[in-house]
Amino acid sequence: MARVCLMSSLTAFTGGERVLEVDAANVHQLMRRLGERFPALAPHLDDSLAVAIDGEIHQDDWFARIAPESEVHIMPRIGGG
Amino acid sequence: MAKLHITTTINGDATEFLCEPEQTLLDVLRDELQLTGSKEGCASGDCGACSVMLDGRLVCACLVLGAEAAGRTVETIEGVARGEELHLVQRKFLEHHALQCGVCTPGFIVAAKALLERDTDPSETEVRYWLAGNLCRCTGYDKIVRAVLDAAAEMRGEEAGA
Amino acid sequence: MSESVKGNGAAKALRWVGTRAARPDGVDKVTGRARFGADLFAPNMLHGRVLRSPHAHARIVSIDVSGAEKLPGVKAIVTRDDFPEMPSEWSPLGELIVNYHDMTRNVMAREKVLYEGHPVAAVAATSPSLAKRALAAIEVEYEVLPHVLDPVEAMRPDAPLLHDHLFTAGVDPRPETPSNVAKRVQFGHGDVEEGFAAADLTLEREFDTRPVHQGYIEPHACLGSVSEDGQAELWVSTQGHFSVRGHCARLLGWEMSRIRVTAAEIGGGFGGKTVVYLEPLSLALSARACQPVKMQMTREEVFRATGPTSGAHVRVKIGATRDGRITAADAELVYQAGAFQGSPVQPGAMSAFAPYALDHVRTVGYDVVVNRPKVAAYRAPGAPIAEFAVESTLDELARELGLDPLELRLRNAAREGSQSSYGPKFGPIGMAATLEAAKAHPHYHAPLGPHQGRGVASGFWFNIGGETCATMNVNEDGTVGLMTGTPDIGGTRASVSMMAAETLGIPLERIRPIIGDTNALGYTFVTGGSRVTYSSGMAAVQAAEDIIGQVRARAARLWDIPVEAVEWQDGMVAPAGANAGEFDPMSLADVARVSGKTGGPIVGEVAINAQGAGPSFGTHIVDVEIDPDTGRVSIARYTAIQDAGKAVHPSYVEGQMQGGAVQGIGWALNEEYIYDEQGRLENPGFLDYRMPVCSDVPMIDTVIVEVPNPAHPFGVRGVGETPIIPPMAAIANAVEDAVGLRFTELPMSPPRVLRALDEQRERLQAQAAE
Amino acid sequence: MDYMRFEAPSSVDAAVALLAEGGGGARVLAGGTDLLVQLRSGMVEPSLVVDIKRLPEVREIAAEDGGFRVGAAVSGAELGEHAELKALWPGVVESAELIGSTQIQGRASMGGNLCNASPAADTVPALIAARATCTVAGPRGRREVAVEDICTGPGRTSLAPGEFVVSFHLPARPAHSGDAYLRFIPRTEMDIAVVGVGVSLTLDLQGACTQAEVSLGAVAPTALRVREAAEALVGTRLDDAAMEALARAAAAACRPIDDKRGTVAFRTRVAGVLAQRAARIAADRARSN
Repeated sequence: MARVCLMSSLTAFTGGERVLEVDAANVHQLMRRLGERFPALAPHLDDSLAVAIDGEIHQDDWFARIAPESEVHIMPRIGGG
Repeated sequence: MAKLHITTTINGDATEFLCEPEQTLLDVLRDELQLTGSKEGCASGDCGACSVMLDGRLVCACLVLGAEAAGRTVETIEGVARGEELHLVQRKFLEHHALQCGVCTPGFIVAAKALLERDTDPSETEVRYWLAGNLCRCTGYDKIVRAVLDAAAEMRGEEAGA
Repeated sequence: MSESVKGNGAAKALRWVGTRAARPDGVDKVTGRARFGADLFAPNMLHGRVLRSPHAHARIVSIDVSGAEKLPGVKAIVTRDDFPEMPSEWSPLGELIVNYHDMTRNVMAREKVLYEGHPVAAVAATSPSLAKRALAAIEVEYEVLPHVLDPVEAMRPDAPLLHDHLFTAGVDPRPETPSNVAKRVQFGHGDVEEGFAAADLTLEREFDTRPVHQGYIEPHACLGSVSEDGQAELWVSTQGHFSVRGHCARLLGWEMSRIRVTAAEIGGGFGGKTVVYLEPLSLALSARACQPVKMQMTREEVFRATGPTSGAHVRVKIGATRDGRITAADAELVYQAGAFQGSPVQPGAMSAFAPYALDHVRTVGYDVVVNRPKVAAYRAPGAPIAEFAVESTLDELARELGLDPLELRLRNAAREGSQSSYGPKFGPIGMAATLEAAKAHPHYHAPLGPHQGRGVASGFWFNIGGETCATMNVNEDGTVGLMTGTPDIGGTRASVSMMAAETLGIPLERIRPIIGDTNALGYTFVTGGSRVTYSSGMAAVQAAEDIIGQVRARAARLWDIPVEAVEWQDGMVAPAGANAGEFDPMSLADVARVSGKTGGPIVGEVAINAQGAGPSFGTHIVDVEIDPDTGRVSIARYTAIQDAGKAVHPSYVEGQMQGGAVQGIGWALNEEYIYDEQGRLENPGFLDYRMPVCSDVPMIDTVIVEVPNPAHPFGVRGVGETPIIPPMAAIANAVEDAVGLRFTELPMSPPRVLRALDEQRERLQAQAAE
Repeated sequence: MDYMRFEAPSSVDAAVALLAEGGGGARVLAGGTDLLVQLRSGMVEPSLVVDIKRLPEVREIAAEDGGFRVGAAVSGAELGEHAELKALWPGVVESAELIGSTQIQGRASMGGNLCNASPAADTVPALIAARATCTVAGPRGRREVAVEDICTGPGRTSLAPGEFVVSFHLPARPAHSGDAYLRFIPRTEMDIAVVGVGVSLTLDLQGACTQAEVSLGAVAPTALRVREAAEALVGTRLDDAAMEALARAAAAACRPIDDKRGTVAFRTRVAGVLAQRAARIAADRARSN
């Protein structure tokens, strides 16, 4: 089970839960499972997010692999100038 | 409205053009003659991207009316290289990587060439003040100043050898 | 002076990567041949111009174009009626998420004008002077409304409201009334109250910054051409022509395949050319007139109507123990977004404390709309403001603790494995390495003259990867055409080609790089986020590897041996040893010559979504000199230190550091927007919007630190954005060192500095009198 | 709006005739560095532009009565290259050389700088301190006018319709005289003066100041000739007390505005500082000649 940390603005849709254990092998599965577990969260798991897996930030990468011992952070996506 | 018929010399070539009285020399170079090496960054003389030589003086083409060019000589960035041979200043800009986006580069080269034609031994401060009317937002000026100082050094070296 | 500090990177001998090779577009740019946005012409071309609002905030009662339509030579006019209404939905654009409901209104005002310079109509005519006359013949009736420019004022309940439908997102429960606060964001971990309770010393300071413009020298320009059958071509100066295509298609309601966008050479962007302004107007006008329409902004229009970055109000609170361990860090950031939501407060809040390893950290940000042009990305969007506030407060903390400011930073520096203030743990990073390099630098120990002071500050930026394509065509003679989709804004055709040459083992001159148009290769994200050398480099390397695989396969078939028995060495295929067979090695040219007979042209194609961009850290040292009687702050010496991962082309890495530092110097000392009482910009030109000129700055010394990014084949990190972050705080810290005054408001312009110096003198005299 | 007409006459009389005919819609084009910016921005929409640079008289620098006559359209760069003029009136020349960039220097002229009538014009305080006069040509012939009498307010001059400035006269001066012009700008170059100060003075053999003129720019609707500031210097050896008095008098004369370029407080304060600095430079020059 990966350890998943949500950015604070999303905790409003998880009843305040910020750190979760989720069984997912990639980002796509992770997002689906989170949406199933917290239906209110589902509409917010959108293009505006990025996922950091063990420190490496992935944007728009549904099939990025998540290992059982991975630490995953859900955060805003980043752009630049 | 009747356009003005102007006869002038640009980069050594006798040139004729028609222009509206309001058109600047920069408008004429770019829009009528398609000499687009001179750039419009501000149209107010504050950025130097349209630097050209008018009767041997460095000016902003945006602050000269096209009609004023009658009977005068204009040199633009397009006339700086001789055939295949780049001017020393152009070569030094490349060697020192003194450009990033490159839009200010033609103005800097025309201005730096004008400096070195007057003075082949300028100090860093003199180079910086001479070029203060040429804005560059990419490079922080460091490599531009180095390129000009190096061009001056090479010029002096050539003179010593001649 | 420039130097380089090696990290722990593998010391594999490289032939091209790490050299200062000539750039392929160099000669075109020193001869004036390069074609930028305004340098394009088309047969039968019209000239477009935009009519703009003279008011900061007004309802548009009516627009009458009939007078203009009657003028001879006027071929097309468009207004709000020519653009479809758009739903309020979100789409990514850089780090800013775009709402087309807002974007269509920014491109052409609908119900209201929301800032001075807001477009209300556009015309196309047979000459620029006719187009100008046509604008004067358009009659617009406005009902002027009260306006608000300052973000803190705009947050008040009685402030003039810009949008009736804007309800603050990110607060629970959702507000019942609309406001100018578009969004609240929060980041951090731990418990800051617990952290502050453990502090021996806590400092709280407030900071104000003004909007500053990217200041690219080339104004926005494009040329749109729509034929009678609806096929559209657009040539444009942009950081991302694929984004331009996407936005134009959406705003015009056209299918993407109708629009082919070609990126012209781009005369600077710094984030400001990631959005559309003229492009949809030129296409709409051209579709009307069935003639090409060229549009270019004046410098005044650039200032009045294109996006600067936010002005902001920031509160920072930091607690520390006596030995300089930060126990808690807290910040509240209010950023103005301009007329439509989407300030960079989110990345600002995420990056504020990112250089440090903290147990208890919290940042809260507010995105606030005001009657100014909509902000656009500007070099590390959001971070310079937030980190200016934090790095200034840290300097005071060091002073109070009696610690060297670099030492305080070293004691708290984020390192590999530290949890970042925005969430994830860092991989290998160079924050501490830049601090050590600063400490060891002679500049840090050089004596100071009278009225001089020295300051340091650090900076962090994320860097990004993203969708990226590359195509590599091996020509019949073995030379290579390399096509990428990221407009080259500062020499990346050189750095990307160098990585390709390195991988292929062929001379750099044998590769000719171009930027492909939107039909020539797959979707490629913008040049921005310091991503091009990283992502297009990664794609080019993979395309080269693809070619190597194909060449080995061709050789294997020619030699009739298994492909595993063919090796690639120094740009040649060769049998993998005596057992593989006796064949003369073949060069890429040898294989290319017979490519038609061995299966057809050799083409390497890569389409990736580049992941693993490594964050970049920098530390700057600056000496200032202050004229005590005029308040003028001069930069006496400057050194920029940064982790580049691997400097593919060190000259262009230095150039990014130098250019970023000087933009930061401008931000610190003189650049600001000045508005009059009616909300009209008073300094829309380079005369009074004071960017640094050549004589304002010294040489910018650089030190490149290289802590390789493991995710990139050559260890590359982005370098373009980080260097604009440290200068403002470094200069404020240096001013404090010189004269004992802390400036929390930017710019530190002479009137502001002189007033503070005079007040200080009065205080000292009063004390002496007592 | 009507289309603009462009003329480049070759005699002063022809220029006067054109300007008289053009009336209020006519503009003189000297260096063009202000006029073209105003044209482009739509600030002015003249019906006629008269380029005076084809008139030989306005392009020459000639010795006259121990001083110099300088054509109104002589560019800043040409002034800077004239060694004798620079030796006699270094402050005036440096005021012209401070206008804009090298590129602007190739065009901008004292005539244009004066007649544009900006309160912040750099050459005007230096010319006033130099007691310079100018020759004005017009439908009723020529007249010689003190430079300080030309500008009457921002953008306004005392020139009658059809009149234009042909040349300036910089007078001869006694030994041990010197002048200087200093201005404050936020950057090192490319800005409009926030404060400008011209000082001209003469010392006797003992180093006492026998004559002085002080003029301030950018602190009032027109450049000011500040007699009280000059009086603070005359009869002194330019000691600290005199310098303090100079700064006080300069500050007291200021009637500036708050605008995008500076505040009232800043301008007033810096006027005193720059007056002292300019006076010191002028005195150093006076001592060395």
